[in-house]
Order: sequence, then structure tokens, then C-alpha cells
Amino acid sequence: MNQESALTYSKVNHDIIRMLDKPTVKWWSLFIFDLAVLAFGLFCFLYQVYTGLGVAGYRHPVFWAVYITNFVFWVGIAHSGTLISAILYLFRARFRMSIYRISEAMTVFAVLTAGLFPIIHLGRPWSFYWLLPYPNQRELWVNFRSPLLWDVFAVGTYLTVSSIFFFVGMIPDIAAIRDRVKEIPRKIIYTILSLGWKGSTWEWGHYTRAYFYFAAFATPLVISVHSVVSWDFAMSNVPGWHSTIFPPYFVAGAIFSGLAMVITLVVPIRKIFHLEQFITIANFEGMAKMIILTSLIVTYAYVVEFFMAWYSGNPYEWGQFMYRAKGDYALFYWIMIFCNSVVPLLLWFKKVRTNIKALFIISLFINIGMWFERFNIIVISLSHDFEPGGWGLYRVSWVELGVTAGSFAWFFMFFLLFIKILPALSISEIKEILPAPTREAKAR
Amino acid sequence: MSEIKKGGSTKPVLSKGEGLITGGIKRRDFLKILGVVGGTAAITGGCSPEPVEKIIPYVIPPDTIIPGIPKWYASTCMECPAGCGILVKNREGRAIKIEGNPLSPINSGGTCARGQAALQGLYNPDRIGGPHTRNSSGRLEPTAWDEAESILVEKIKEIRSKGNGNKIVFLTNNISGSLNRLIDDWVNALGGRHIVYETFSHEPLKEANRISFGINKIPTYHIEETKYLLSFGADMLETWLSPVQYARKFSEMHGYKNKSMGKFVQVEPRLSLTGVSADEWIAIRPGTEAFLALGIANAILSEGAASVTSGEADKLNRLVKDYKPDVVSLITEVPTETITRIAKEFVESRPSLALGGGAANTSSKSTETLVAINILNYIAGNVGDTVNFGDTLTLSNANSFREIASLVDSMSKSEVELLLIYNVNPSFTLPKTLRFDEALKKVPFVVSFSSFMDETTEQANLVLPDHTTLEKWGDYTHQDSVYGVIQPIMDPVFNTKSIGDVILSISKKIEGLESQFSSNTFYDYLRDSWRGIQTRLAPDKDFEAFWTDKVERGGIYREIAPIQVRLSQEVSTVSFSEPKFEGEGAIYFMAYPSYRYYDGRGANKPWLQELPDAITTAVWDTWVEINPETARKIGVREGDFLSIESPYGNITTQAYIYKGIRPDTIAVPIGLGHKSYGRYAQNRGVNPIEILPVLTDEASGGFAWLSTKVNVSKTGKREQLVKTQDSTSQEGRGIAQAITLKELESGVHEQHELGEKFDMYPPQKYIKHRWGMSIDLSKCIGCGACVTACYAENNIPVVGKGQVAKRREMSWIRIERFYHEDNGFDIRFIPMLCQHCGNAPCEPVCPVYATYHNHEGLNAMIYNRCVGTRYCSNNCTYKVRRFNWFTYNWPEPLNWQLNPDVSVRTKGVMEKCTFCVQRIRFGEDRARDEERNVRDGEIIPACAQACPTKVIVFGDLKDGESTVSHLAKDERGYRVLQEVNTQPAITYLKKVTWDKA
Amino acid sequence: MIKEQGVFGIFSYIDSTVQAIKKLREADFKNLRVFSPFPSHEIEEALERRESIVRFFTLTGATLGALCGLTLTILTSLDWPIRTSAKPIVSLPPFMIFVFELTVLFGSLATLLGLLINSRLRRNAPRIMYDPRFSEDKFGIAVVCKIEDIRKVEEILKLSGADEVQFEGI
Amino acid sequence: MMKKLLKGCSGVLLLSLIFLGFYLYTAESSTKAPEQPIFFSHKIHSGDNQIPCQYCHSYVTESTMPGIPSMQKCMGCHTFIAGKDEEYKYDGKAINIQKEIQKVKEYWDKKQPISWIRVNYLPDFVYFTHKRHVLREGIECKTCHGEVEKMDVVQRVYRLQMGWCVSCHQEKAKDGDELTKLKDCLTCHK
Repeated sequence: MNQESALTYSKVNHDIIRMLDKPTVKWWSLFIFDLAVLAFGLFCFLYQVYTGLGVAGYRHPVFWAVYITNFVFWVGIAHSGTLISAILYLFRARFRMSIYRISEAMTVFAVLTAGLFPIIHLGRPWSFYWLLPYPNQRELWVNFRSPLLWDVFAVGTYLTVSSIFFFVGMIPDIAAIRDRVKEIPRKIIYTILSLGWKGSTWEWGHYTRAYFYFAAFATPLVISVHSVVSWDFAMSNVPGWHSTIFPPYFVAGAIFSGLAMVITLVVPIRKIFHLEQFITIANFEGMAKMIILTSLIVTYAYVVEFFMAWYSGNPYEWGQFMYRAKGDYALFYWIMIFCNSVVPLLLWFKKVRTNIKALFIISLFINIGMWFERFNIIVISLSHDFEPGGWGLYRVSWVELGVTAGSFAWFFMFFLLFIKILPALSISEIKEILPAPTREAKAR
Repeated sequence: MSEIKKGGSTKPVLSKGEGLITGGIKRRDFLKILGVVGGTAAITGGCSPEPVEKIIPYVIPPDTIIPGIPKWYASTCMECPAGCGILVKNREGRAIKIEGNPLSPINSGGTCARGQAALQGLYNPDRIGGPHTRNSSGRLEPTAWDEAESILVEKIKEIRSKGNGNKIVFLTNNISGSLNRLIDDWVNALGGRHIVYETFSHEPLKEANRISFGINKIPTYHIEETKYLLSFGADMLETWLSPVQYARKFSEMHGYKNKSMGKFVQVEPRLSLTGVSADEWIAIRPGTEAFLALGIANAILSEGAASVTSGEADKLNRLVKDYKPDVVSLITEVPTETITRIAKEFVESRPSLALGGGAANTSSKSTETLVAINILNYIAGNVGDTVNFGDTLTLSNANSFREIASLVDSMSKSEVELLLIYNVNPSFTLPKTLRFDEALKKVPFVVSFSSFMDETTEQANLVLPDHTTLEKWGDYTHQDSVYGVIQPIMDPVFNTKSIGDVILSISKKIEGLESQFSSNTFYDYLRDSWRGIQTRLAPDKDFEAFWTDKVERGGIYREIAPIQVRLSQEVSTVSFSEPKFEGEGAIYFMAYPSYRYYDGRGANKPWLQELPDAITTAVWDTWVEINPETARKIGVREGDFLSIESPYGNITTQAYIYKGIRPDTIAVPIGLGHKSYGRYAQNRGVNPIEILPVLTDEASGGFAWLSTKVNVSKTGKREQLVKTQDSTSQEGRGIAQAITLKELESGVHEQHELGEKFDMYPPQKYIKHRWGMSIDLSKCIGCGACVTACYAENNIPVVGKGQVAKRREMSWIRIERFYHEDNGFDIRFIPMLCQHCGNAPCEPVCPVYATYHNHEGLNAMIYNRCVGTRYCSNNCTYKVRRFNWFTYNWPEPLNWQLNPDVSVRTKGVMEKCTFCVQRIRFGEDRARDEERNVRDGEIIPACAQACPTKVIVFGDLKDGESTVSHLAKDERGYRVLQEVNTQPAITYLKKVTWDKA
Repeated sequence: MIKEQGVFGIFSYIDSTVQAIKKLREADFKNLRVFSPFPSHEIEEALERRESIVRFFTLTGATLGALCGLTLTILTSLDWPIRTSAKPIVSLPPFMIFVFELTVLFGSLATLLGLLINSRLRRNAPRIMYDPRFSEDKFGIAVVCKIEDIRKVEEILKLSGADEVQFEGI
Repeated sequence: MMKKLLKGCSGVLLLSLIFLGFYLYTAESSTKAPEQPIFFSHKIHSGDNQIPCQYCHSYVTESTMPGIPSMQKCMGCHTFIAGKDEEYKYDGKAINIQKEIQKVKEYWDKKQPISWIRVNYLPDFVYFTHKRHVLREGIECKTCHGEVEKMDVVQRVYRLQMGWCVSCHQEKAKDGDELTKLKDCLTCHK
């Protein structure tokens, strides 16, 4: 706390804008490595387009696998960002101030990544635009009854709105940078980006209003997007997919994984840029508590799935869930349970949830667990549905792994650029929570 | 898309030698074939840039061909000795589909998978493109026809000049009819011999008939009339005598109609595909069928139930008196009560019929076994009733294995100077121990007329490739009542020449033969011999009219009534004993003929390779079937490579754990393990014949297939056994349902609620038709004809072993098999294809309307709109949709077979059964042109058409009078997984089973 | 652009800024421009600014979005009615998703537009009456006034504790 | 304000460009008359000499395909008609009719077909039957092929694109049921 009191407005400016100094060798090497991985991912994708989807590990009847898993995973990641920035904003949760910019950036980049996979997994990616309702000479439109089209709109909207939200939130801070940097090229860039922000009262007036509306839109949007994603599965009739609990289950899962990812990202940044003053233990604890909550919800969903399968007396459902726990993919299933339901229980202990290292490790576990949750839902359900005659196993191929690695590289590329180009913490909002300088205070 | 466009044969111009051994096809003919660019469709995105296409007109338009209009020609199938009648579809001068000829009494419309695949023989990329001769360096090199012929002429002259005409041998398969006569006369004229070799020639049947009735022939059996069928290992639904014919007759006998059905009991150590259709499987000890038959006879006679004269009765009693059921039970390991029960059923439910002599179960005592079976038939009064000696098989003329053996012997003794080989592949089908290859090397000059580079042809000095059946004139007789005509469907694809023409043309050059063989072409010769037939059968008719009529109908079909025969004296001389087995091994070794490859001649046809074996669902390879008990003993799991060791060598192949085989027996299918014979056949699987001893059925001299005991050991190597269905159980989900006769009679079985009334949406509106289908499981024998027919009709690509291992086979219809062990072991088949659901889960999830429900109830799939999200398939309850993981190709000239009316799909699109929408479209168009409604049964999808047992009925559910709409309301009717409420257009009729005694 | 001229004071304390604003308004100088490093309620209150009109932009956008969603889905479905399983051609439940998404999308875009237009975010860099320190830790008040009032204004600013006071004009 | 306006305009422009791009992408290539191996003038044959279309394209009423006249058919007339030995004007070039007909004879003597360049093109995944359109529905050739009798070298008049077919199908439909049938994808796609 006393550290925080040492903060002054100018120190805030200084410390945060300092992050944008010339990139170090470490940063460059990291960046280059990242690009290399990305290039490999791109190669894998092009190879797949050229030869055909067969180079991926799909096999009858498992027609969706790692690609869609990644899609759901990244969309999930994308959620906590908006949650922290929008929902917590509406709830005036103070612990969000220091981390919301990073998580918003994460949101935007995660959506950018997620958006790739529906195209990557197409059999004929070159005609992906047929999914858009555009006027054409064939007089053909799209099928608005298809959950995939709901995806197109939901994800599209989500990307647009979260980017706006992200950008608008940054305008004042960019102005601050503009007023600080001297060297010409950066000066010009930031000048343009800041749209001539002056911090005058009328600007602030409209700004706060607008910001409130964005938040108000983003909140239901976030819920809707992941509900829609969950409907990709819930709307079908595949045992293990066709379930009413999916939307809340998925939303909770999304927030769960998203928070974990935030921690995974924030911890190292905090360390590297010495932001202990801004990002405090208290902030982490706040997130840790939310993780406990969401973890419990997810665990509850796991239990309920089993219960419903058993209680409904639906042989297909029951067969499916017994298969998950005991069948060919049982390992993955238990990895999921361990990572998502068991590990987070540690956070009940204050010692653990106030220990940065522990948090970091736990967050990694959760990321893995949540990836496998999606994998299990998609692959296991498909390989063991109604018709025993059609059952078959799925084995992943190097192409899919390559593309997956590429997607992570893609995400981190944006992130690396972000922390070097844009203010990773919100300057103006941190000032809001600082005590305003008054003459009385000075006098005393 | 470009490569598939080629594959799609929009313009497959085949220059000399391209992708072929040589010759290729005469360009002019080819253009004639091509006619107008039309060809098979290849689908592209909505964004196809236009290719610059050439339109090539006819030079002289063939009067028979109108581009775009298919023509059908009747002919006869020669894929096995059964000689089914076929109709072949010709589009733009190309044969593109084979269907059974409804007029032919043999198959009456049906075909088997092998028959369907004949097209891939015609268009096989590994066919020999032209005549070859062995050059100085000892390699076969292409040559011209007249050269090749003159070489042969010189050879013959040389031999005759030495007066060695008797050292000329013509070795052919069972080619009855004119060609047979020609070859007979020709070889005789040269002073040589004509030897007819069939791998499965069933000598014991003949011999047994001679002994018991004095008739040295193979009769026909009227299975359709029997009420009780008792088969001692006769695989009449697979390869035995005339599988398609007997499959049809069997379904007539065993199919459930007006509250009754016949009973079928199969006696064999290994539950064969035929046995699967049986109501009862008796796993008898290998080689002891004779005793069981005698035991049953004994029981019948002692009951005094036999319908024989007293004299015969005493005679028979003397014969069977020692074989009391209890005694027999000890030998055969069949419970006594079973024996007595069967005896009872056999005489009580008449007419009954006992069959025997399946190749796989032919032991060294087969003749005796069959005599015993004859006795059984005789005392049950079946002979002259369901056993028809009036109408016998030409297969009876085949030489016995013993004679073949002696030929090989004389070859090795250099007593053969010129060996002409036609349509047989002895170096593959004869056991290694017979040393045929060595003997062949002793023959100075070998001529092969084979169209394919098989093991024997490879060793020939001269290769004069014959046309395939679909390119030439000929005739064939399977049984006395049928004369089948063979007519060319299209111009030869390669530079081949009909064997008949070759013989005639070389005869011209050999003095002494010109006069006898004066006809210019084999076509003339054929007509002459048919003049003979006409004067015999229809002397009053004018020949031309007669001839055209027969050619159009595909042949002459007559009725020949059974003749009455009495038991001969010789029967009493027969003595019964257990057969001989070679090898010290503990396990009986069974090599059984494959219904996909017959004796191996089918192995070069990708469709057959990719057709899953009905019982194991394995493809593209050989396997060994082993009982779980035995497997446990030697610690074997599925996919383990087992080494099978007989005194004559060993083979190594993958294990398949199969409950349908006795623990003391293992079985390996015949047909694979070729060393050559084209890219699809060679170096694939193993050939079990290699390790068989040269052991004959003593009495008849037929080859004893079941004659070895082997040692089985693990090699330690293990691989995934590539098959198309992993699970063997239907998890009680009622996919393939069955119902017992008693339940049906009593009517106490739950009537199935059919979807609509539980639906939240208003029922679908159908404008004119609602196409639907019914599938009768009590008739399905799992032969896979429908699957292959679908491949042929719908341009379904063959993906190869590697891809099938990933379950990426493209078959639109698959035969699922489920094992049942509740009471006794039995297997159920169910053909699974797109159900064209009224409430299809696949439709609403497609974002681009690539699949939707059309106004005739078809679940349409528009390939060129598909972007490949594959959501539809995820959501498909029946998992019948197939995805194009790659763009698949048809090597030239296989692509000539592609159906122009069906798009060839390219990578990245979904595909599935369309109920043969192209046929529906044509049917409706025809109806509209004739200003009438579509008649019931007018439109038949490929699967339904091919089915030899008429399992599948297709029609309009909206028309209340149609057969299918009646069947949809049948008491046995149910929809697969109907609780999902997809409201399928396909009604399955439950399999009917006898209540287990 | 209208010619402006006025006095321009820079403060380091928020309370003194507020005090200055109050005084100026009492002295009937209503045309004030106040700058702060962060949105400050005190200042807003002191200026008695009325509610931002961005909300009307938002409302219009959202309504427009909803309508678009409805018409797009229904009209295109009717344009070429294609049956998928037994579902009605116009199946509203799924269409509602599009109504919602487009409402949000158009709403946000309109809000953005409203923000840009209303707070006149267009100039490249503020030239006059601005000090870079405003984005850091200083507050500022610009008073647009007539020449004769300059003295008076400077007075007020100084008294209420401005660090610097200067005259600026164009 | 200028900047904002510019921004807006450029955005709109971009969008419309994308749509235009899509349209052109899905549209087909140009429709100019190709260079045929022989100067065959439909104008002379069906225009001046009034030879009915079906004389040469004889399968049009009985098959899906119209049929391209065989060489035999050409020679049926041209063994007797040698053509005038005069220059015929066709876009700037002067063509000697007799020579052209001579070429046909040469092909015939070589028993070789003329490989024409295809003018009217339908993708392979489309099922189109001339019989149904011409015989049953009595649609004139020119409805799709334009006034061929006025062209020397035939060129494509209509692009024969889906939208075009559909619009006609829509007009032809008498009632709702027929509309459903005519707009059913399976009517034209195989």
C-alpha cells in the first residue's frame, strides 16, 4: 500500500511509457523465434490446402478435431478480457484497473486467432466467403438456421466491438505518449492515433458516456458469443453435445480459461517491467478468487453431464460418458478433471493464491486442462455416437500440431508488438484511483 | 480441379503406350468412342475459370450411338463358371455399368460383386496392350499381331513336321459353347489334347452322383422349392456352382412371406458367409460330415420315415446300421439329440434338400461324404424333386485335378512341346508342391492368351492377349437349360484380339486345317454353331430372326424338368472312413475360396479389393481367422502376424479373432498373394494354396482342399488389421433387429410408433413423390453386390489400404455386421446408407444450403456448393456421409468407366447416397415424355438392382399402392434409431429367426 | 474557424482548479475550457455540464441494427425458400441471434461515431491553448474573453492558485 | 471534418470494391468469338441458306446433347457444293470460301475430325438437357444461343450463368409447386 502512495501522476506516466523504450535483444530474439514458428504453421496450412484436408488426422466419423478445439479454446481465452474490462467496469471492481488493458489486448488477439480456425478447417477454404450473405449472380443466400452462421456473426461482431473498446480505451493514454515522445516518426504515429485528444472536459464527458455504452454492449455480447459457440454443439444431436447446460457451462469455462491466460501473461510482464507497484498481489488475489468460482461451476457442469446421462436413461448419452471416463481417450478425460477441478482447489489457501509463482503454475495447468476439455467434448463425442457400426478413433497429425503451434505464434506475435507499441496499462484510469492532488494535502 | 477433370474423362486422349504396356487404342476408334465432349462431370467451385475445351465430332457417326442416350446390350458374365446373364450400359460408346439380365433364369436380374467389377477388368490399367513375344534377352517385348501369329504358326508347323502333334496341349478354363467346340476340334485336328482346368471343379459331386445314381454329372438344385435346407459346408451363396442363382433361390426359400419361411441348417467347422444366413450352425469336426449324414439317415430309416422301396431300405439299412446317432455324435462332436432332431425335421418338412461339396470342406473322403448326402436326399425323396438331374452343369466336363497333375507330370517329363494357356493361372492356383512352374520351364514353347500379366503368362514365350468378355463375340452354357450369348459392348480398349479369331486366322496358314476351319471370323463360326442350335430347338424359325432375338434377349432360356433316378447298386460298395490329413500340426487348416476374388482372378480389381469382407470387414489383404479360445492359448490379439506352418511351407499373415470357427481350426481366404497380375494384386496378402499338399479326394481325383494340419505360432510382429468396422456389438441399440417366428405368429411384438406424431413441426409437404426404400434383413446375405454396384454407378473413388486404415473409404452404402452371442453365435448384416430422413439432422446445420430436403423427399447434396465444414456428417445419426479428404484419381483407362450423369467429386466436399438421383431424374423424364406417371418399380437404384436376393425395394411412399409403401407398414418394419426422430425414408424389415430349440 | 483569444491558466491541484472554475463562472465567464489528465467529477460538477448526447447515437444505431437483422434474415430466407429438415422457412428463434448481434454491432459503431463527432476528435495535434503536461499531471483552464476582461481573468486565476497564467490568441 | 468524410468514403469504397470483386470472381470470362480451325459461317448456312438448326444439331430433340454434325454430314452437302471462289469479308479479313470448304474435304479424306473450339460452356456439375428445353418446353434456340443465323463465327451471347437460368425458371413457373420444382437444386445439379 505504502508503495502505491509513492505513486505520483508523473511517475505513472513515466513508468508506463518507459515500457515502450527501444526493444531489448531478448525481445528481438523472442520475436524472431515467434515468427519462425508462425512461418512453419503457415507452411502446414498451405500444404494442407494444396494436398487436401486428408493430411490432417481426421478419420470417419471424427470430422472435427484439433482445429475446432483450438477455435473454441481461443474464443474462450478471448472472453475474460472483455469480462475484466466491461463487466468489472460496470461493477466498479477496482482490481481491474491495472490489468484490464492487457486482458483487452489479449481478447482482441485471441479473437483474431480464433477467427482463423473456422477457415483453416474448411474442406475448401478458398470459398469461405460463401458463408457471408453477400449479393451474387447465383441469387443464393446463406442458411441462417445453421449455428455455423451464428458463429460468423457472433465472432465477427465480437471482434469489431472488442477492438473498438480496446482502441477507444487507449486514446487518452496515446495522447499522453504523444506529449512525451520526441523522435519524429513515433511522434507522428501517436499524434494520428490520439486523434488530437486534449483531455478537455467535453472530451472526457462524451468519452466516459461512450465508454459506459461500450461496456454495456460488450457484457451481453460476451455471454452471447460463447453461448453461440456452445450451440455449435448443443444444437446438434450428437450424444455428449446435445445438452441444455452447454451455454452457461461454456461461458463459465471461457472465463475460467481466460483468467488463467491473463495470469499466465501478466506474471512475466509484471516481472520484466517491474510493475509491482501497479499490478499488486491484491489484483492477483481478485482473479484467483474468480478462478475458484468458475472452476467450481465447470466442475459442477462435469458432474451434471454425467448425472443427466444416467438419470435420463438415454443409452447413447450414458454410453458416451462411460466411454469418456473408461474408453480409448480416458487419459485425456482425467487430465481435464485433474487440471480443471482438482488443481484450482489449491487456491482456497491464501498462501497459494498470494504466491505469484504458484498462481503462474496453476494458471498453466488450467490452460492445458481447458484445451483438453474442448478436445474431449469434440473428439470423444464424435468417435462414439449413435451408430456402433460407424465408430472410429482419431489420431492427430503433424500438420494439425504445426498449425496449432502457428496459432500460438500468431497470438504472441501480436502480443509482443502490443507491449512495445501501445500502453500496456491504462494511464488515465490508474490516475483515477490515485488520490487527486489537492492544496490541502500539500498544506498538511 | 484440373487433374480430376482428366480423371473425369472429359477428354481422356490416350496416345500410344501412355500408361499402358503398349498399343493403347486406335485413335480413330477412340474418337468414335468419344463422340461429343460430354463425359463425366468434375465439380469445381462457383468460380471456375472456363477451360478452353475442344469439341470433337464423329467422322462417321455410328448409327447405334446417340450422345447422351445410354444403350443397353445383353451379354453373359464370365467372371466365374456360373455365366450369369448381364445387361451392359453403353454411353458414348463406352461400357459404364453392368446389370443382371432379368430374363436370365440363372440370376434373373441380380449380380454379385465380381460381376459388377468385370468393368474394371475391361478398363484395367494393367491389361496387356497387345501381343508380346519373348526376345533373345528373354524378356517379353511388344510385337505386331501378324508377326505374333506367324511365330505360333511356325511353331506348330515345326512340331507337326516332327510328328509331335500329340505333344500339343491346350489348357483352358471351362469355356463351354462354341469356343470350346472350336478349341476341341482345333487341338484334335493338330493331334493334341484339350484340357479343361477349373480351380473349383467339384469332381467329388460328379463321382458321388455316378456311384449313387450312375450319372456322372453335377445336377442343379431347386433350393427355392425346399422348406428345409441342410448344407454340409456348401458355400452356395459365395462360390459354389452358381452363387447368384442359389442366392436368389435361397432368398425365395428362406425369405419370410405369408407368415412362414424355410429353415436352413449349415454344417461346417467355420461359419462361412453362407453359414451366417443359416438358422442353425453346427460346428462339426472337420472332415466328418459323412458320418453325420449317415447318422441322420440312420435315424430316419430307423424311424421308418424314409420314402424308399423296401429293397432299397434294407440295402441302405445295411449301409448305415453302424452309424447310430450316439456313435456318430462321438466322431463328429455333434450332440446326439441334435442329430435326431435334424433327422426328424429333415423328413417332416418336405420338400427338403441336403447339399454338400463346398470347396473349403473338400477332404480326401469327399466322394463318400457326398454319397452319404445323396442317400439322405434319396431317402427324403428329394432326388428328382429338388435335385434336378435333367438340367446338369457344363462344369461336369472339366478335367479332374488328378488329370491336371498328370499333365504337369508329363510336362516335367518333357512330353509337352507346345502348351497353349487360356483363362487359367495354374502357377497361382496349383499348390507349390505340384511344381507346376518347374514343369512349365520344361515346355519348349508356351503361349498365353491371357489379357493380364498373371503369374503363368509371365513365363509364356508368346502372349496373344484376348479381348475381355465385354469386347468380343461368344457364347457360354452354364447349365443345359441356358445358352448365353456374349456380344461386344464396345470397341476393344487395347490392341487385343479375340482368341477365336486368332485360332481361325492361324488355321488358314496351316495346311490341313484351312478346310476344316473355313470361317473368316469367330463371329461367323459362332453364328454357324448357333444355326445348329436353331435347327435343334426351333427348326421352323428363320435364323436371322432367331439370332437377333436371342442376341437381344441375351440367350436361350429353357425349362428342363427333373428326371427320376433310382439308387444304383454301387452304393452298397461304398465304405466310410475318416479323411487323411497331412502334417503333424494340432490345428486343421482351411483354405476357403473368397467370394470377392473367387480363385484369385478378382484380385486385380480395386473395387473388389476395397469391398469389405462381410464377416471381418477387412480389405486389401489376407488374414487368418482364429477362435478366441485358441488365440488366448497362444496369446494372440487381432493384428498379430501368425506364422502358419505345414509340411510344405509356411505363410505369415494377420490374425482375426473369430468366434465363428472351431478352436481346432483356422481359416485363410484364397485369392490374394499374387506375385504379379497388376498393380492392385501383386505383393498383397498371402496365398494359402502354397502350403497345401498334393492330396486328392481318393475316389474322384478332385483336389482335397481340407487336407492339412498345421502349427500356428506368433511372429511377434503386429499391425492394425485394416478393416472398415471396429465394433462387433450393436450395444443393444437395435440397429439390426430380429424377431422370432413365434413372436410374429402370436403378434406379440411391440408395434413401432413412426415419428411424425411426436414432431413439433408440421409434417413435410411432398409435391408429387416421396422416394423411399425398404430393406428386408431376413433376405440380406451380406454379399456386397450392392456396395460394388454403388461404386460403379456413382463414380465412388477407391482410396486404397492406407486410407481405409484411417476409415476414409468412400462407400455410400456399407454392410454392417454385428455379432450376437445371446444364444449361440450368430451374425447379423444390415446395409447402412443415407436414410433420406424427413427430419434430417444434417440439413439445418449446413451454412450454405449445400444439403437440403427436396420436394420429392430426397436429402439432396449439392457438391459444388459444399465448402466442407463437415458439420452435416457430425450431425448425421447414421454416419453415412463421406468426405473427400483428397482429390482421388482413376488411372487411365479406369476413368473411362465413370458415369457421365454423376459428378466426380473433388477434394474438400461431402458426398453421400443420393438414391441414384440420376436414375430418378431419367425415370421421371421418361414418364413425362410419355405423359404418364412414374410406374412403381420403374426406377431402381443401383444397389437394389444389383441385389441378387432382392433385399432392397425402392419406390414412392406417397403412392399408397406402391410396394414400398405397403412394406413401410409391414409388421416387421422399423426405422433404425427412430427414437432420434429423424423420420427416415428407409424402412428396415426385421430379420426373422427360428425359435431356438 | 472563429478567431479566439483568451487567458490560459495551468494548475497542479484539482481543488484549486475547481475553485477557479467556480469563481470564473460567478464572474460570468461561461466560455471555459478545462483540461485534466483524467475524467474528474469535481470539475464536471463545477462546470455543470449537461448529459452527453452520445446516447442518442447509440439508440439509433442499435434500433437500426435490430431492424437490419430482422429484414436480412427473413427476406433472404424468403427470396429462395429452401427446406432444411422440417424447419419452417422463416424460423424466428435462430433469427433472433442475428437481430441481437447486429443490434450490438451497429450500436457500438454508432457510439464510436457519436464519440468522434461530439468530442470533435479530428485535429492532428492541439496547437493553441494546450500544454503537454495536461496529459501528465497538470490541470488547465482556458478562458475565452474580450481584450478588456483579460486583466480580470488573470486576477481570478492567479488568486485561485494557478502556477502559470498566459494570454493566447490567434 | 474533411478527414472524417474521407475516412467514411474510403470505407464505403473498399466494401463496394470487395463486393464487385466477388461478383467478377464468380462471373465468367469474356465472350468474344474464338478462332476456329475452319471458317464456318452460321450466317451463310442457317441465315442465307435457311438450313434449320436441327438439320445439323440433330440430337437436340432426343438427347441431353445437341450433337455436333459429323464430318459425314458436312460432306453430305459439300461433295456437291464447292462454294464460290470469292473473297468473303469477315472482320477485316478476306476469306476464300472455296479454300475453306477445301479444308473440310482434306479432313474428310484423312478421315480426321475437325476439333472445334467450344463456345457455349456449362460447368460439368450442371445437368442440362436440350431435349427437355427444346422439345417439351418449346424454347427457341436463340433464347440461349442468340441469333446465330446472323453471326459468321458463333460467339457466346449469354453467359449461361446460374442466376440467368434461375431467372428464366422463375418466370416459367406457373404456380408455387412448379416454382419449387424449377428452383430445386437437383433440377440442374448432378
